[in-house]
Amino acid sequence: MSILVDNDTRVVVQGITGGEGKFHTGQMIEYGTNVVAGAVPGRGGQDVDGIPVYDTVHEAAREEDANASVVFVPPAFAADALFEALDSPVDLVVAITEGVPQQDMGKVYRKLGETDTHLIGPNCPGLITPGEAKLGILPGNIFAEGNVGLVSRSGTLTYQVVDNLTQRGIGQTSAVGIGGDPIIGTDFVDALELFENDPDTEAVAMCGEIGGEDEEEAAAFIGEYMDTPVAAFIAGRTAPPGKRMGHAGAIVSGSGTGTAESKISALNDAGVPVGDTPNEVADHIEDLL
Amino acid sequence: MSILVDNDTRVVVQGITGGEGKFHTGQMIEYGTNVVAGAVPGRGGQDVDGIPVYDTVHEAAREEDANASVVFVPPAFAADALFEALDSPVDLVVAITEGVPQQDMGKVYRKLGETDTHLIGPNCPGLITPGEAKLGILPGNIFAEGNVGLVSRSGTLTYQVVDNLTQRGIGQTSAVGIGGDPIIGTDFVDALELFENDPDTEAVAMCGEIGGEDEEEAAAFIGEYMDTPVAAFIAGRTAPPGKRMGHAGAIVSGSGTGTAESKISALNDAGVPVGDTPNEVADHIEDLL
Amino acid sequence: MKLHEYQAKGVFADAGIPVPDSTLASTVDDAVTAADDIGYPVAIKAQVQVGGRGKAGGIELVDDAEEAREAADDILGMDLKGLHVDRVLVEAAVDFTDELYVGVTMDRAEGRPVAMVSTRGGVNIEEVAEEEPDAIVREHIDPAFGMHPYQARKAAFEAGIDREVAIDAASILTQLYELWDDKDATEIEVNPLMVTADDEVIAADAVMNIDEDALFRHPDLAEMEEEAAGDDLEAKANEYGFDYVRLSGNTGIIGNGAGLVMTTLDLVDYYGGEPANFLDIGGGAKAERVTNALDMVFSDENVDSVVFNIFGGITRGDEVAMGINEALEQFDEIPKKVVVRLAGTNAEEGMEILNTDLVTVEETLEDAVQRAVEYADAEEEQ
Amino acid sequence: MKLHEYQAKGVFADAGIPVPDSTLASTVDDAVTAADDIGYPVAIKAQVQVGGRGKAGGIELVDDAEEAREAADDILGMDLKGLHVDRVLVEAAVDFTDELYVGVTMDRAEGRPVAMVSTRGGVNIEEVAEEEPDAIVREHIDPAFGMHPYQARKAAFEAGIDREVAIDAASILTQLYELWDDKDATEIEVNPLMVTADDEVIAADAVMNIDEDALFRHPDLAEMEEEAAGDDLEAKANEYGFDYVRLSGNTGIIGNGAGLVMTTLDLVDYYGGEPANFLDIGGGAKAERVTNALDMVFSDENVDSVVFNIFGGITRGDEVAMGINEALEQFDEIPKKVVVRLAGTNAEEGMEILNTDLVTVEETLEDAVQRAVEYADAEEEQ
Repeated sequence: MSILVDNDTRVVVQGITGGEGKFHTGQMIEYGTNVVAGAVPGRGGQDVDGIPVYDTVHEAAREEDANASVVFVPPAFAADALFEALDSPVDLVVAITEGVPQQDMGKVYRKLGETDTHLIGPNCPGLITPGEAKLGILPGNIFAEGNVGLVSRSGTLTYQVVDNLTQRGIGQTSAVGIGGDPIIGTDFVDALELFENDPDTEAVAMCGEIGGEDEEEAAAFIGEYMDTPVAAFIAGRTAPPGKRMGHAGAIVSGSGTGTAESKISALNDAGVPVGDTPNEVADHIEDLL
Repeated sequence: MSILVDNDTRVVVQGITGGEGKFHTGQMIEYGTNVVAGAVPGRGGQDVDGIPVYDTVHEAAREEDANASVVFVPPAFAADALFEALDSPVDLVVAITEGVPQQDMGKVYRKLGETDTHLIGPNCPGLITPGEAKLGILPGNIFAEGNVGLVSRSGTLTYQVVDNLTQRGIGQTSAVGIGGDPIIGTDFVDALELFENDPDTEAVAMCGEIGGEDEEEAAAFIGEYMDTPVAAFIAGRTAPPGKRMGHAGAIVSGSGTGTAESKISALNDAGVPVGDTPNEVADHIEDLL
Repeated sequence: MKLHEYQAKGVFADAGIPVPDSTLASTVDDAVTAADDIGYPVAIKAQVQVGGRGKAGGIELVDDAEEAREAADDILGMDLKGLHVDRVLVEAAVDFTDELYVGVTMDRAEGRPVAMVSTRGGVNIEEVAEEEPDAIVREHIDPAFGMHPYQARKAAFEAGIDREVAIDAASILTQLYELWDDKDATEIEVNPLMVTADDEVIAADAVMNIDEDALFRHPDLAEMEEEAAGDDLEAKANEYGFDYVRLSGNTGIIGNGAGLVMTTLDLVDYYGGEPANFLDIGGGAKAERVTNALDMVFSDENVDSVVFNIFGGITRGDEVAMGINEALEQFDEIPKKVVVRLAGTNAEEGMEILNTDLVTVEETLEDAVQRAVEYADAEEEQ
Repeated sequence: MKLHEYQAKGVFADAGIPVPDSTLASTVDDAVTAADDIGYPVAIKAQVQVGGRGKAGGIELVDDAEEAREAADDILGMDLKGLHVDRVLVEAAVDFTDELYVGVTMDRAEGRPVAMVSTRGGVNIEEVAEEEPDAIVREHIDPAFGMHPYQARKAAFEAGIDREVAIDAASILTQLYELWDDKDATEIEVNPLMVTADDEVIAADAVMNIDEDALFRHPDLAEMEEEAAGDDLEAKANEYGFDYVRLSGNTGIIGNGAGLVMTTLDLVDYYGGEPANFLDIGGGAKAERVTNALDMVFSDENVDSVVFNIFGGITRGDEVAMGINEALEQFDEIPKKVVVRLAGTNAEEGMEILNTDLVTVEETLEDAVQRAVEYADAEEEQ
């Protein structure tokens, strides 16, 4: 079992003819992902490495029975691409694009609430169910099949934690990089709920970071609703307040919330061990299994 | 029994300090309607004939437990007033205002779909439950308590039909003027459904007119779902195609739908007798009771 | 409010939508000069608000100055479906390979806008809609979000527009929606949207209807509002602020409320008469409005009798009665027989006030209409 | 991107929001001339991007030319919380009876904008938010519809603004929301919004943060983007396109991905070191970016050692290794010890390529950080 993606996921790649889109389509296919179509306006009728390209996502979804989309469209056009995917409609949209304007995402998020589609991202590495399918840019080789779920706001930090797990023989059911932007589709709580309901996931590793209150909300959710044990890591303990560190998300306001301290204590209160290093998270997971 | 309004309806009047708002507030109170507040920005703290005025509908609804609003606000500000009422939130909004821009109503209608509020109008005379309450500008004296429901797209035509009914001793449970604009809140089908579910309503008189396809949809609804008998009148049999007759609604396009013929035959097919004159509608209702 | 073609094209051009070069002319000489400046071939197009101008001879394509003069001379001053042509648009003729249709309108049944695209442009689109509904692609728009660019592309591709042209056509559709939204249009249509040999698109015609209820926020468009062309009575109604439609019968009709006035028309017909007009004086009719309404109906030479049907709600019967008395007392001789029926608020008081030397009073709608039809028939026979 | 006060006020004025008369000056003479022109009293305000300018002596209120000269002389050239003041805004002082707060920002937790109104303007609003949360009224806005005028009125009345002023304050809030929306702002704040004796409102301060990701559609605002004030290294980072934050420690940090770089900082701290900076080189790091990153960290005189931590996803370990070799080979002597740790895509190939004469290679994140901290400590002791 797994969450959100598996062997039955049929992917349309929006922006398949661009540099990143093309490269990662190849990577996804190589991993075994069932990429069935591309969608690029005006490029219908072409193909990319044998994958047929359509002018619209609707046509791609209709002709190739696609049920998921991965979006590599440049930021200026990303919101339109997301609205198109939501309307097509596919069940899952993974937005890799970094730098989507915040107000554009506000509108997408508003629309998302009226649909049943799961949106991952934007500004995320995507998600993977080891051995079945990966949607996005995660390096497939560090993952292994297993019984630990992983959810993270950060890309390379995810890889670090996964590597620590895989190195000691702990595989993953699915791993989801939810992205570090201020407004994202699937958040920690959504992903944790999916893992809680996945019978094969026996523990969840969660990588948070400073900024926002998503980790605090996740802690509340875990405390109240989860039987599956969770271990966590929070990046940014040493970040000074008021400084923007890369992600728009990773900024701490002066007041009490959003700090690493507040997140760690909320998680601890919910019974979640928080590692001091990524490797310690793997230690905790090992203990929990 | 009745639909939508009764003795428990507590009304806030938006635009109570304007000429029409003030006059009809007096009329409503005289009829026995429970008008509990007015709302006019900047006029909070004043009163109109002893009715306290608040700056916002929210405050009026909160302070006076209002559950319905009647809107007499000028057309340029009407959409804002309707959004305010929908958000306040009251259960029923009656928009008397004539001349609300069509695109404004398109947005209001979009929002309406996300609420549980009933909107009557705009550009309508309002609604009445004889002997209990009237919300709007209908002349109370022509109505009588009874067991016939009435729904109409037109104001004065409603009065004509009601008069024909009352004159022969047939009273009404409730009468609703849904308004003649192209985009309205409660439509024929909504009102018919309410009457169908009202145990005291034993027959319904429906006054339609040319333009749009609401009467055709109503006919389909009656044929499929209604046990309560309906008699109808359709105005505009002699209207030439392509001419706008007063209401934005009362315009027939060149093609088959929207004509009086199409509406009358749809109603007849649903078993609804259609009178040639308003008085004939009263005849039909008499037969149906 | 329907804009003239030249006005709509001006709005289009301001919004960056490609339109052919053109000049408005009201004399033959100006038209020829304009045609010379633009360069031949040009189209000379009558600027009147009727459909099917081309078939009716209101559009001519000319290749030189001589033909231009002839065409302008033909068209200027002509009577086109009852309307006098006093201006022509002189416009560069577009060399096209394809004709598309694009439009945006309000879908009343859905309560939201709909964009429409078809490759069957250049013909009567209503006929296409009836005979081949699938030839027109419809894309509904969420008024909360406006039209997303993908929706325009989707409509263009699904309509089967050539891939080389589809994205440009979609951009035009997006611009049209924005205009529709910005200008409070009820309808915008380009038919045909011409495709040139080098795959460019250009709006060869332009239809734009503006919501009159929204003109208060568009002073520029309000300025374009002209008197209703052709019928002096409709121009007068506009001035008085009445909803008025002139018809061909001889029984004049005045009432309050569109539904009731339409019903009165229907009853005139039902009792064997012929309605001369639709005239809704609206709510609250004071003496001046009554006077104006009678003036309008009396001015119609076809009218042989008048039925004045008021059901008072806001409108009070006694006020209307006083208005009718005042209005009719101004005449030495009342030109047509007037039948009055008052009901509703203060109707009894009104009936008592009415001067029965001036008008015939009836109690019911049916009686009033029958009486007016009788009067009209009698007058007709004389 | 945070606009300077004078820039934000320019944007406000263009949008019709009332602001006091003002002139920007960069010399004492210009400041005095401006003050004379505006008329006393005026405020002389340092134009630097720090909070609490007033308390720190960056704002002075003056009554005549002499005082203006003194104040301008004080403020121009001063060091305000580490930033050099090279411009002042000379602004008409507003005679106020009340100070309000109005603002619009994105509520991340809700994913939609929120408008805020308080009668507690003129003070640190964060403190008010913490101590008296109910003193700030919050009105969430549906991004699909934008802010309805009633929402602004509701917020103003619920905040308890005097009835005479509330509607004007609400209009300003509506305008602020429109600016927020039009300009892709992430935050707009007016604190204080001053109320004058005759119940007019005027924006006495202006904070406006723009979404850098949206600058592509605002060329006018992009032009206002200045180099980050004060710190030469941050200006350089901006130029290179790095996310960089300078800190006070001595262990330099370079990595890919914000989360991983933050984690590296945390580990430096965890193992007893002190991070000198945050530097995220992003994805796909080619040789030039590696060179630039090393150049940046080496330029920081506080740095005693560097840890270079890459987990390859898109970024390939062999490319990074080549970049590091190339960059370091340019030095006759490498200025600081560099510890490299490569993992993920092509990490093994990268490790093999790395020139171990130039760098220390470690296999795990923990080892790499500990080694770098050791090097930094050793360097420090010398």
